[in-house]
Amino acid sequence: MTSSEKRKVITPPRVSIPIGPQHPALKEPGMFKLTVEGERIIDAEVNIGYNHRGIEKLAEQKTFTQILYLVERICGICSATHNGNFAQASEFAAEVDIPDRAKFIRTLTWELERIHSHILWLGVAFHEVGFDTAFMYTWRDREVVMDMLEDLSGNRVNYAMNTVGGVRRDVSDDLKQRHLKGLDHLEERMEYYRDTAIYEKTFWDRINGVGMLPTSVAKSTSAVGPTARGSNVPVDVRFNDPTMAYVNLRDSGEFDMILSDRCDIAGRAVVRVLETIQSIQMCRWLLNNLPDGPIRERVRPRIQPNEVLARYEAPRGECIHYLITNGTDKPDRLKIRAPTHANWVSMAHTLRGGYIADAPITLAAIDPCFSCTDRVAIVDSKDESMELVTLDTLRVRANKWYAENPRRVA
Amino acid sequence: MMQINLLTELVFPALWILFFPGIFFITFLALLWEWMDRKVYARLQNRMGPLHTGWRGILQPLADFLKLVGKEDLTPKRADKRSFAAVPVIMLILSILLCMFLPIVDLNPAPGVQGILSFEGDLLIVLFISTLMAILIVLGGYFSSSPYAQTGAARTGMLLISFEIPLIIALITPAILTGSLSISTIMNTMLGTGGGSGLSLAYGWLLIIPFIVYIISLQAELERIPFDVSHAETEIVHGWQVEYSGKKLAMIHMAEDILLVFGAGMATTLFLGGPFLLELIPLPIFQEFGLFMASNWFGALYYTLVFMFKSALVILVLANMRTLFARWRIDQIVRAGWKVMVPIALFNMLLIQIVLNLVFPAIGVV
Amino acid sequence: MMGFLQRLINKARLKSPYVFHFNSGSCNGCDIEIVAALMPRIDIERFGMKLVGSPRHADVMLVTGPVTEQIKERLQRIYDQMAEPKFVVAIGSCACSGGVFRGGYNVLGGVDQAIPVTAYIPGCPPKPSAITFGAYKLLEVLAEALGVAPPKKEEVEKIPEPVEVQVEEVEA
Amino acid sequence: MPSLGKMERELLKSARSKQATVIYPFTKEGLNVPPDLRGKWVYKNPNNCTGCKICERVCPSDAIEMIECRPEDVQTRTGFRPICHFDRCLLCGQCVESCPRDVLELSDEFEMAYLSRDDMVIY
Amino acid sequence: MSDAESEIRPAPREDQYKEEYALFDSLMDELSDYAISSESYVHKQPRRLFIQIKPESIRDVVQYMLDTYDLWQLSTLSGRDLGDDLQACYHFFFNDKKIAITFRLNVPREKPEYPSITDLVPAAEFVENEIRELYGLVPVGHPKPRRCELPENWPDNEFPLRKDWEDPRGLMERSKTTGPKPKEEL
Repeated sequence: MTSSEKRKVITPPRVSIPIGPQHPALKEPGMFKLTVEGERIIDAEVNIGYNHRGIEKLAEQKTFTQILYLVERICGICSATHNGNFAQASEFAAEVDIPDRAKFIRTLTWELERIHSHILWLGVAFHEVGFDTAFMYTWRDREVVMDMLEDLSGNRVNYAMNTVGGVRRDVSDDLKQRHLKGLDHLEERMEYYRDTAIYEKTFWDRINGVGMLPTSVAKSTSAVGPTARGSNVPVDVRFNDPTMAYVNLRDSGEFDMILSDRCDIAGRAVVRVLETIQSIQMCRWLLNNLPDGPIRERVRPRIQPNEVLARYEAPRGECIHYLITNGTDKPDRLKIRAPTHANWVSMAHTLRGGYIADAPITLAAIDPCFSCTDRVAIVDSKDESMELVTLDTLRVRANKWYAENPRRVA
Repeated sequence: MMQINLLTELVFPALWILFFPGIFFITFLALLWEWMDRKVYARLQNRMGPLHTGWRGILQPLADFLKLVGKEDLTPKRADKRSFAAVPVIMLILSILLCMFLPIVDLNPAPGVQGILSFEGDLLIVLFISTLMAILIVLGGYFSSSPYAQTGAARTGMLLISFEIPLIIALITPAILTGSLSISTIMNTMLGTGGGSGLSLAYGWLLIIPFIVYIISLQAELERIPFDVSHAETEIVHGWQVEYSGKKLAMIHMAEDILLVFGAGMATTLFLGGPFLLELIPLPIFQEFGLFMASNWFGALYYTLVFMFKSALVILVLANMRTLFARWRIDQIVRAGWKVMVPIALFNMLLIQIVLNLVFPAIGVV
Repeated sequence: MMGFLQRLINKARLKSPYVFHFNSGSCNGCDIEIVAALMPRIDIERFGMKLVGSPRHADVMLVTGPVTEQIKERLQRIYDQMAEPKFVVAIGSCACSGGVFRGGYNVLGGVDQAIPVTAYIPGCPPKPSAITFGAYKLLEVLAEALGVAPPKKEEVEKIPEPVEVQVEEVEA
Repeated sequence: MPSLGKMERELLKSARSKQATVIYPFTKEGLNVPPDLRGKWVYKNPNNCTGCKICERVCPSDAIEMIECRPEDVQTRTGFRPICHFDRCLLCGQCVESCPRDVLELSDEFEMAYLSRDDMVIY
Repeated sequence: MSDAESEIRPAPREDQYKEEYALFDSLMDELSDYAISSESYVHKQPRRLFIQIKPESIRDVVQYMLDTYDLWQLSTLSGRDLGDDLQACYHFFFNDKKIAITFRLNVPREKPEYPSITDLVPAAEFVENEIRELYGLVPVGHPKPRRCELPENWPDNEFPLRKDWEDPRGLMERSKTTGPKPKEEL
């Protein structure tokens, strides 16, 4: 060191790390390119589209009844979301008012689905940080709500409960009693998770102060769902733009939007757990106040020309179906915006500045659902773009190495 | 004369090394412990674990091992092929070698037991080899030249620098107490069996802190939850072993299981009194019993069972730890290592020195 | 001797199939049900099955979803990465034939359009127990092919009832 | 407050209590299979069938195909009868609901696994 | 769908739609330079406004709304093929007023370009890329235009969601398989 000019500032090499598209942390194909300096993430890019199935095009060739089952298969976790939301969109378009009992049963399905989805998320969050025991427990308790849904609809996942003009299955008294019992059990378990499980220190250390999403950023990136509510942004379609029995639930005055001002993953976790308990109470209220009457109204297969924007608060956030009908039994255009899609931009923000090790839990914190998103999503062009940054030749080789095909030594 | 020598100096030791407390027995224990670990893990998670393979799935680890042996062995194109293949072999050999130092049972009719390999200073060799294992893991990760494997290797390195030190300090504590660097001498001295004077119970409580430090560091050394960052499945797939398959993977799994045997065995040997149970009670009749056992053939059986029992207890604790926690981030682990474990271990050393040199002479404990 | 070893290994193969899960554009329902099969209710680990994250460690690949154009190459590459002997199970209607996505411009329609498939488990999605049943059936078929006995029922019946039920049961 | 080992009590509790596991392929107790499960497709009442093709039309995934009645089948009025390509079936139950004469049914059988797609056509 | 007129189902001016009409009237006043009032209306479904604007004025409108009303939730952007024109609909949601508002703009099919709003509303990044991919509607000035969405081998000038998109390679028939592909073709 003779002169100060010769001194070099040593910065860690910038390396581009791909996560996915096939990765154990992601149960679905999606790809995230993280640019890292040492262990810190300095940039994140989302590349999805491995799941693009062209549902919007398919929808234009099917009748309304068939689309109900098609949109149900957009996402296996929020199937009642899309199914019910499309059903209500077609009802709005046909300008029919469905019976109250149908509204209640549809809302009940939605809320049960929210319970199962949030418990699932909690389990996945535990899994992402290697807390497999709590993962097992949450999923064991999730079986209770799965059983309830199976009891109600005849299938564990794709419920096919809704039809244009009402619901397909009724709630008998027996079923109601079984559901009330199951709800009691679930509430007890969820209180345990609320009070104990998420405060296990090793878990809490991984979610506390990680993946910060300040309120202003959450607003400017239009985050939705628990992601936004965990950052103290009051976005909840159930209370802002209620449809179906949510009007009655809101008028009952017993329920209010759940917000947290923590702005980190812990905030999102707490919001989800509390929302699960709220949903359990909502289900109980719905079951206890279930009105009598028919469960469906006949709607003619051809729906008059109309355009409607149906919104519903899915477990992950706001789900939008923009339906344009043209007087035939097939829609002119169906645009679906799944909640995860609205959260990508905010998620890229939460990843920046964090550790690589936190990437899976941060990704999971928005409860990403690629299958929801990918009818509309983004795809990376070529593997070449992986070369964008790097100094360390070994690491470059390692990154490109995954592009080799085939990789077997004969 | 030559004939007898051949038998006692060649055949018996060979059998000794190959079968009874040697490779065969160690492998058996390794499979047993893995089964137990998995069963306890499953049971605490309110499920069953392996069930349809043998009695309650007891043959499951063996089935896994055999299946992996029978599978196709792939080598990634980009990997450094020879080193890539060498790592699992060296790992397996070294882990078996480590277990050779465990005093379980021996042919010597005198009181006290010795390992198959046992000499003054073997504790240092053991510490050296156990550090070498971590370095092997790092090498294995780098030789497979996959980003996940390299990240896993880097994390293993971080783990090594943060938890190797408390581990070593914890293991050195009994050596300080007894003034010996031979594993079997330490154990026998502490019990008063190996011809030494024996440590009274007044010394026993001094081992509690190092025991806890050892168990936690062992969990880190074995890369189990909450320290499983180097093969965290949701973060970096299988970490450093992601590219291994077939026989190599079988060897790696076996080496990991054998390390479990070794870890539990060291805890048993240095902190829990080794293969002795009743002799620990300082009454003349039990001392007689100890002498009787040491001079009889079924003493070997007794020693083995006691050793297995105590190791099983350690495995239970380890399995419970694995169930109880989430995985820590690497920086949190390093922080825990340097800010908590190392100070505790050092404080314990200080405490022992004070107690041995100031307190005991003052109150008259020998 | 070699024959004996081979038989032993064949038997071991049946007892410890490591599964690897690949989503080729599915709706997530099947994926969640596969994970649910690992959970306490069904606990597929009873058969020695383990969900592994790397195709190199796996024996059986569970594929869900109609194969989209984008994922096809990945699927084939991952299939090549698996070590022999390997099996592919198509789970769910979409993986069997394309299901409701037949006629989509970006869908190949069924896993068997990209890689060879050993077994099909229909259902939308199949229940976790149905997945277990499918896996068990696959094991039986393999056992027949390899000339060894499948997992037996007798082994199960020996298991005594779990002791003392002090805490309330899990099922509501 | 967050602290280490919060769940230890729960662990010991579940270790003592009954496992949640159902030993499934050998027993079905505890699976809670509801009677009106949407399971395997069945051509239940062939005598009622008129071969009107409504089920084929409503099926969202073209799983139902109308074939000409084979000699061993019950002959319908139009001479066609439905078969189900079960590899495409979504188990949604729309065909059952749309059928005017209660011909079809989704049974509660859910154990299905096939080795070839040819086996998956249900007659 | 040829006649877009028939889809317009305005709500009657009744008490039920008081808030909607209040906002609608004030907006039509304030945005009179940009909006086309003949195609803007309050929908019969509660809390829905549809406002047709001139394509080049989208940035001004959004800027005005952001400044005046603190409009921050972009719900989505949907495209539509009207035959001669392509339509882009920006769906916003007012969280304070609890009203969903849709700004629509028609762009001629020959030159489907309009200004991007991604720099004003960061949330529009993904949806604008997506509409470019599926409809060929180009938001000019998008900060991160990427080849997105469709498979890598998809040609540049084919937009699958346009009504006149024909299936040149038989892709839609391809997926209607009835049996496994023969081994040699895999």
